[in-house]
Amino acid sequence: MLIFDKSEQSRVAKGILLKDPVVNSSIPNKFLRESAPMLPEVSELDVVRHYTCLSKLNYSIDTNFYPLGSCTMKYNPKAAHVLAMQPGFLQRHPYAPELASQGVLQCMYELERDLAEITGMHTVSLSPMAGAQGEYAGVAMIRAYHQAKGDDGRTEMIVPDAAHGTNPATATMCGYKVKEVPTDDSGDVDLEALAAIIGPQTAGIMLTNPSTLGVFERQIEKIANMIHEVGGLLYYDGANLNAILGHARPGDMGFDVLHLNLHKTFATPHGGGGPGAGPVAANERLAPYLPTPILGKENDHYRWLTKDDRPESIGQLSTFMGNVGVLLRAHIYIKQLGKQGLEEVSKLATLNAAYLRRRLEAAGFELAFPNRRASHEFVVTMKREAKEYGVTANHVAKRLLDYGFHAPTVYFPLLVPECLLIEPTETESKQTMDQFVEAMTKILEEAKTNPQLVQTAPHTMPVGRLDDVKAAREPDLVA
Amino acid sequence: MLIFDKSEQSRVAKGILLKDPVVNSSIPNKFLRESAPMLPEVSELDVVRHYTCLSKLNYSIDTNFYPLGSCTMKYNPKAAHVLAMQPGFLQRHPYAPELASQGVLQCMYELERDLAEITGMHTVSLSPMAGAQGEYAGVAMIRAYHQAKGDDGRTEMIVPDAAHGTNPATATMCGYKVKEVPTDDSGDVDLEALAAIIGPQTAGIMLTNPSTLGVFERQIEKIANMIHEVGGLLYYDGANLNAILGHARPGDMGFDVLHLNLHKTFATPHGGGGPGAGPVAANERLAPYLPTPILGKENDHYRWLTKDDRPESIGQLSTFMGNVGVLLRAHIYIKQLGKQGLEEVSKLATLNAAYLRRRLEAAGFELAFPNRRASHEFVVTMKREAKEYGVTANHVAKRLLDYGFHAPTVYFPLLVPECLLIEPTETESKQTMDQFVEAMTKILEEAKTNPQLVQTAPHTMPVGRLDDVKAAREPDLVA
Amino acid sequence: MFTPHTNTDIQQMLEELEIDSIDQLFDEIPSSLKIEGLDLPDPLPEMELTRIISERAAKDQGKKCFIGAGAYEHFIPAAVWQITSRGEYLTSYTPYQAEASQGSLQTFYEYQTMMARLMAMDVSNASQYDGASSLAESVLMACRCNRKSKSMRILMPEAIHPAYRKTVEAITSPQKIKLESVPFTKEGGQIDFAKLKEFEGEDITAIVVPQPNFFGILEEVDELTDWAHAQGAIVIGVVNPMAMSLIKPPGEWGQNGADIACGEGQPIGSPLSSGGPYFGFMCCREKFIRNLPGRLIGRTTDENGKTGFTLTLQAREQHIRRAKATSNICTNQGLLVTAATIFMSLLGSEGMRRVALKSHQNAQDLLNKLLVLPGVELVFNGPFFHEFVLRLPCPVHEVEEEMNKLNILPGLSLKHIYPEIGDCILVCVTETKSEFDIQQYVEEFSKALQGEMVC
Amino acid sequence: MFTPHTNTDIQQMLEELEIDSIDQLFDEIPSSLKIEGLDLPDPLPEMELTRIISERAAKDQGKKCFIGAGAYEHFIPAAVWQITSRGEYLTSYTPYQAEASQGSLQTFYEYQTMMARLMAMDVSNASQYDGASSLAESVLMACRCNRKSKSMRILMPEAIHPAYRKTVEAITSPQKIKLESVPFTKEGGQIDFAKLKEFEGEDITAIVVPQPNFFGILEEVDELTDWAHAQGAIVIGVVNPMAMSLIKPPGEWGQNGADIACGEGQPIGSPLSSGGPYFGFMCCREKFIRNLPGRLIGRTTDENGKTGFTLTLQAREQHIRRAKATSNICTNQGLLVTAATIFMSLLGSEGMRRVALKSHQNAQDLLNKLLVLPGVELVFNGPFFHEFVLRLPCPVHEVEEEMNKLNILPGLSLKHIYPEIGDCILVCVTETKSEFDIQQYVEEFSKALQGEMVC
Ligand SMILES: Cc1ncc(COP(=O)(O)O)c(C=O)c1O
Ligand SMILES: Cc1ncc(COP(=O)(O)O)c(C=O)c1O
Repeated sequence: MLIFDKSEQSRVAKGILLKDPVVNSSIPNKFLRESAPMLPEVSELDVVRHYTCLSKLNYSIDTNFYPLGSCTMKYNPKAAHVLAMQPGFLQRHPYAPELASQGVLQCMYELERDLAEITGMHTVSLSPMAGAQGEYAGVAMIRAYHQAKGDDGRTEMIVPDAAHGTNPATATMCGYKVKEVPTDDSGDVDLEALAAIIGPQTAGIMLTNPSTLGVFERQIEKIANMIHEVGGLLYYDGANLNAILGHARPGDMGFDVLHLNLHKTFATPHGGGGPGAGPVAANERLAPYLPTPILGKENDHYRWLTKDDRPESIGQLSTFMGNVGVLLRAHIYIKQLGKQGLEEVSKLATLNAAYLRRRLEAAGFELAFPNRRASHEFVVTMKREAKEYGVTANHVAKRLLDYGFHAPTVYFPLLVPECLLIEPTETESKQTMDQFVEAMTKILEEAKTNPQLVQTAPHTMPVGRLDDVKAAREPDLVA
Repeated sequence: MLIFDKSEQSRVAKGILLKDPVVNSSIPNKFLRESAPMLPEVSELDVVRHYTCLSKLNYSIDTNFYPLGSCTMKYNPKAAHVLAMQPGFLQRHPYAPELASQGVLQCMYELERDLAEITGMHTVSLSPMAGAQGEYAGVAMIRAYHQAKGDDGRTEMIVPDAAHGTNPATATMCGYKVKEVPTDDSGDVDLEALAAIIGPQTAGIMLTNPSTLGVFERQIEKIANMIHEVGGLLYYDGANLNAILGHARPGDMGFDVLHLNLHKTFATPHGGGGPGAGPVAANERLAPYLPTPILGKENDHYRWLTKDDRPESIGQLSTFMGNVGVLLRAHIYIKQLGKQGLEEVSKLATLNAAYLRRRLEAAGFELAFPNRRASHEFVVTMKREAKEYGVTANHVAKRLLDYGFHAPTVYFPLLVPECLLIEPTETESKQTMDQFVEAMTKILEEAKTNPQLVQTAPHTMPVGRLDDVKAAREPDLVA
Repeated sequence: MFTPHTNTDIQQMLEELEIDSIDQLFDEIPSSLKIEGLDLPDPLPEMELTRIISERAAKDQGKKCFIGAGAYEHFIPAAVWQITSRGEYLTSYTPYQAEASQGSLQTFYEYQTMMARLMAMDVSNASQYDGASSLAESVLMACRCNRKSKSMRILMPEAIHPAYRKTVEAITSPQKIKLESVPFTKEGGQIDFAKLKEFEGEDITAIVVPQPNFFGILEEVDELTDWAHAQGAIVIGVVNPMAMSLIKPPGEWGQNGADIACGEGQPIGSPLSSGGPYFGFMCCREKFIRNLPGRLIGRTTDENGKTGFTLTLQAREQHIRRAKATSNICTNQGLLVTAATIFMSLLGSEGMRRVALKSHQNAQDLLNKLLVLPGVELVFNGPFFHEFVLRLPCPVHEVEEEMNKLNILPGLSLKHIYPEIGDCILVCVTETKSEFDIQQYVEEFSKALQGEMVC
Repeated sequence: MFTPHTNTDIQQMLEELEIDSIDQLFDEIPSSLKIEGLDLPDPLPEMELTRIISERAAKDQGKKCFIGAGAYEHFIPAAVWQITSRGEYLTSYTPYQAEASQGSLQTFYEYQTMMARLMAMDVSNASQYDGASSLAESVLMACRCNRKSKSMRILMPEAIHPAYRKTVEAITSPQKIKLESVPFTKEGGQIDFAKLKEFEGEDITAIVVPQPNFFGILEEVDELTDWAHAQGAIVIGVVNPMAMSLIKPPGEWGQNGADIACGEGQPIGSPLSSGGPYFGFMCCREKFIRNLPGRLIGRTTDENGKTGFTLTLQAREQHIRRAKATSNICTNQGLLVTAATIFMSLLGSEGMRRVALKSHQNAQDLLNKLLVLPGVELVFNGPFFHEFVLRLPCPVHEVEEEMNKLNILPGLSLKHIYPEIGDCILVCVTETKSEFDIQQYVEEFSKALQGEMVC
């Protein structure tokens, strides 16, 4: 039932309603709305009950194991949420004077410095509001750099076939032609193919390392040399930083600019689809182009640097200074984990992935890259099961829901057929993973003995398999 | 699965653990514990997930209609919760100096005054921590009053057969012999029977009005006279104040002392079984005996009055000053509703009960007191269905759970066989009650056509009907 | 810190993997790239962390804020964030697995419905990042939608929020879009129609119409919309959603309504929070759906005919269409949308109308009281919503500094933002300000003025 | 304010009832009793309410608290109240309908288990109101349990929390129970064994043994327990649960352990909150179960053999046994128990031990630094947990007032509570105090002393 179905004409949440102001408005009639919008007319209890009950229909980290590859669904500390929700932070206006804002600005400044250290980069701008906007910033910086050098012939951005969809989409938004480079059989970028497409037209390359195939790009130094030699620049998609935190740094690998998904590696909650935060970090060469605002510190006074301070900046990507509430949570997370805690993250995220991969392999699942080390995630392919039993990756995903587990990412990366991209993260225990293996083993058994059971899953969710085709063909987007 | 089943030896929530203090304790060994208690050894995520998932197994006001008679399960305002959870309130030590506590003390003082106005009483003590402790305070005050007058022969407390179990239990705790007075056919106290048992041995009577039968005791003035004439006093159990708030006051009816359940009429949440608060209010005669502490106000300074200020007090019933956090929520509720809001409570609580009663009667349910007005609750008896179809009140209650409704109170009051005590409260809408009637109608139909379905309910809950006999016979209270 | 592993767990896992140490798992990383560790401070137990962060939060607390300028302090009922913070909303991912995400999906569907109704538009997406970026995406979308126009010229009023203009520039410039400035009138503070007319007959892809504009002034949206449509331009309305149950919504502008409505969702349920997270909203006419960026939730049925909700029209999006997507947006602002949905449900149309009206009247009230002070002048005479621009008889920053000392933030100085109108201040009053607050403002403002004038 | 009724609803309901006005529903109330209405202020919208209440809360905020005396400031991890405040825990009733209450029931069962283990006792109930009332109920229970004793005489140490003694008096006096005072030694601050011996051979129903006692001093629980058992008395331990993963628990006292353990649950998960809501806990040996007051949750099975939880042994309780119940308690402190269960799960035994030890060491540290100051003396030389009593070279209240000005609450003055030991102060330090806090205390204390001595 929709909230609108619970509406009764002229019902209101009386406890919230302001006293009716004496109508004495100086606004001429022609500017006014004629009839009221049909928003819900419900009581406070209606609202509380409706949305409390709705929320219970979700799987979430707080209730379920969520091995969604590339998304790093790790535990979101309650302390970070509670501390970031303090009135001092929530009530601050973005244009409050800096003198009255040193508390939050100090947090932001320290976050910038910590992220620079973590990535091996020179300067950080916190403003992008998600990974994709961070990508936009980074690629726009590459563009600005070439333009500043008068290097106008660079019209192509190279993106591996394994890349996340935001990478090519971003390159397009920045006006580049996307050149796809294939992956070789071992999961690395095909260097020959790469060599064949780079040249003076190359603006740069967008890479994730480890890649979305769950393997570390071993030739990264070579790739960096190749790109730099033809005058291109390297963009690092930081969505997978959880794999190498404290072990290796993109800055050392030769990347010139990158974004980080604070809502992944730095444990800020995903909120059912955001808010995230996608800070960008750049080496000295690209730092001048970073989007504004950026924090400066002068004699223990923190202040925002703007376009005046940073004339070469690509400009501003949000009304104010990005998703400060998200940034605060990441800052709190970094402070709580500290050096040792952060180094442990990638260690145990990697150990968990390797362990889960090994156990699933032993249970009969086919690995996409059996001869490689798993990073913090790994790819399983259901190619064989799809062919033999008609049980696809999507079927397995849906069936997992019946066992109380959120599904892994399916059909991404695109180049592996019928794939499941599985990322347990470091905050899950061996015991939880063992239970997951048990469920997967049962599902494999079911695929063999009772494929229909798997094909028609889920059977225990609030709704059965939904008709996506109908949804797209007759779009019903508004009640 | 218990949290203990998720334990792994030496697992800890590392983010919370303090650094290990250098062991340098001056406490001699013989005072120390030898082996650690087996508390859970789990991660923070384990804890969050375990208790989040557990909570989802509960019915609650935030998720379900909860027509539990005598319990007044109304909406618990989120604002009251959030405001009462502010650091200024939570962090205050009970022995913080009064000068540093005027904020909370002002709230408490205003609450005392408001409750005095609402009940028509002279003085209020906020300290009792639930209804039953309020009862204890009140009856102990009656005892103290008689003792102060040297009136030692009063050994009996009169309690109607319809009374809540806490009434007789309290009288016993206070050293009284309980005399039960029966109810007449119309639901009022049987005055002849009452006349027959009162006399110089009568310490007082404990009454709820409206009674737990959901009817207003029409003879209350006569009863008051009768009791006062023999030298007894009248105790008012305020659990049902929601029915008369702003319409009539116990103080005007002739009651000498009463308690209120703030977790009922004043909307503080029940918390799965407390905390509540059971302030006591007394007329001038009994006021001196009220438990301490009580708030005083002198030149705009609020201060706690103690036994020194109130030498005749029955003393202290809690370590500090009662459940202040609950009292705050009730204070906030009263401030938000104000005069008009509070008067509306009883009006609409009564209208809801009358409407629901009428609709259930029309649907074929038998009312216990068909010729009376319903107060804010009413009694249905399943006597007929129990006899004809073997479907008892308890069966209906369990079956309602399958329809998403919490069950009404069953088998209370004791004098009505196979009864359901139904209290919708004022915060539920006509629409919700209509849905409830629909479910009840279906269940009645089921009782006739498929009684086994009802008898073996619930069928959709996390567990089926539990074996209470086994639970009591082989008590398993500790894992 | 949040890892559950015991030494035994690690030992067992290493055995399963037949390796001796976790470090071996990193052996594909070239040794030249391995670092010794990070130069960061030691971990802090939650207790110490709490002390440090709370001290910082407390530092910035307790200001009475009369700054608006795109971020507005409105009262948010307690229920909004109590429910929004439930783990099931807070810690779930984008609802790719529809069957396990009906909570968020239905909430977003309800949001789309409320937003479309509030804007009187056909459809709404499930959010953009914030107001400025939603305008940038709207401009890009308009260029995709307006097939007849080739110019990629966008008329952009100077009285739009300057940060919006900058963001649009930064996001649209690679795509050869040209922003043409349209000045405001000196007197009214509204789009200068005479200047606008100069574009008549030219190829204009779209016009951006703010309501109210950055100065708080209401634009003549009906005339502007009809004029633009006559030119074949798409009309993009940028509006304050809190105003929309009082003020005419984009779908009702002129003869045919605006084509795209977007703006900052912050006023309806997001705390000020130093500027974010907020959410951008974006609505359009039915026919433009397939050009809309961002998530869309559709209502559909399962195999038993039961109603359910799912992400739909994903062929617009980057994870399907990649380089050809309508936008690169992926993660959006779902949680803020959840809060907004609950906020709108609680207030309803009448509740929001009262907030809007009370804000307007509070602003009018403060203005009236300030105009009595010698030398204080209202800069624009156009009708306003809840913000207005004043010229003072002394430098704005001096008054600001005096009032800041008393924890009052009197408004935003426009000196550097709109030097053309001189040293002015943009003042906002919402329903959160009591009579006392307004009186206090007047008194301290007046004192500050006198103090300055004496010097 | 929270009623959903529209006028149409009311009209329809009245029609269904065939009456004209709601007032008719009240026609059984004698008109002599009807009132005109209440003399109370008008309603406040949530926004104004929030302003007023928040101002009051802010007034009392920001004290550094070194007062203990039965209520202890410990750090509570954020997860505790985030989970406890979930609507399903917060707004459910006592779990009478077991099948719809498995969440609370299992939580309480886990609590009973943790508490029994922490106290090293066989069983625990699901809570009492608070520490003092749990002691009162323990005394009543001891009288029911000790069938051999007829005297109803209870040995009550003078060094028990004075409010506990008063509460026990108020609650047990109607039942002819006699509390016999047992003094403490002037030097050690512990129960005076010599005085205790005077009761040897007499009919004593029970003895109350606090650990630590009100002065923070650890009692010789082993000797006391064995002595009492030799007298045929029941031993009631009143202990601080936070101390129990460090300090020997009641179940391990002496040869056979205490018989009943009770106390204040506040230190494990309840905020200070001006004294409540807290929760009392109560544990006992198996054989006394049927004399235990309060709710008990039992593990059982459903018809399919599935494990479930339910209220059990209800024949002890007022709603079944009425006048013959073990107690009148009904509503208890379920929510605080939920918080305590989550708290204990998060900290675990090691976490609690570290908190206890850190508190002890902080107290020791502050004490050492204060003893250096001229004229400051430690009153008792018995071993202490995290509280100690000092005698000052000047009136306590003067030091108190000076330090209060700096938002430090230096401790509780014992002048009126224990006049026999003179003008002393009871100081508590927990793990929440940093080195800086302790240093600041010492400095301000020392300044205050000097200030006073000069006068
Ligand atoms: C590899 C990769 N790159 C980029 C992104 C885009 O990040 P965001 O969703 O924050 O825009 C994601 C997240 O989905 C990702 O997994
Ligand atoms: C009529 C009546 N009296 C007394 C009580 C006891 O109140 P409490 O549970 O707060 O102790 C109740 C509540 O259950 C009740 O319904």
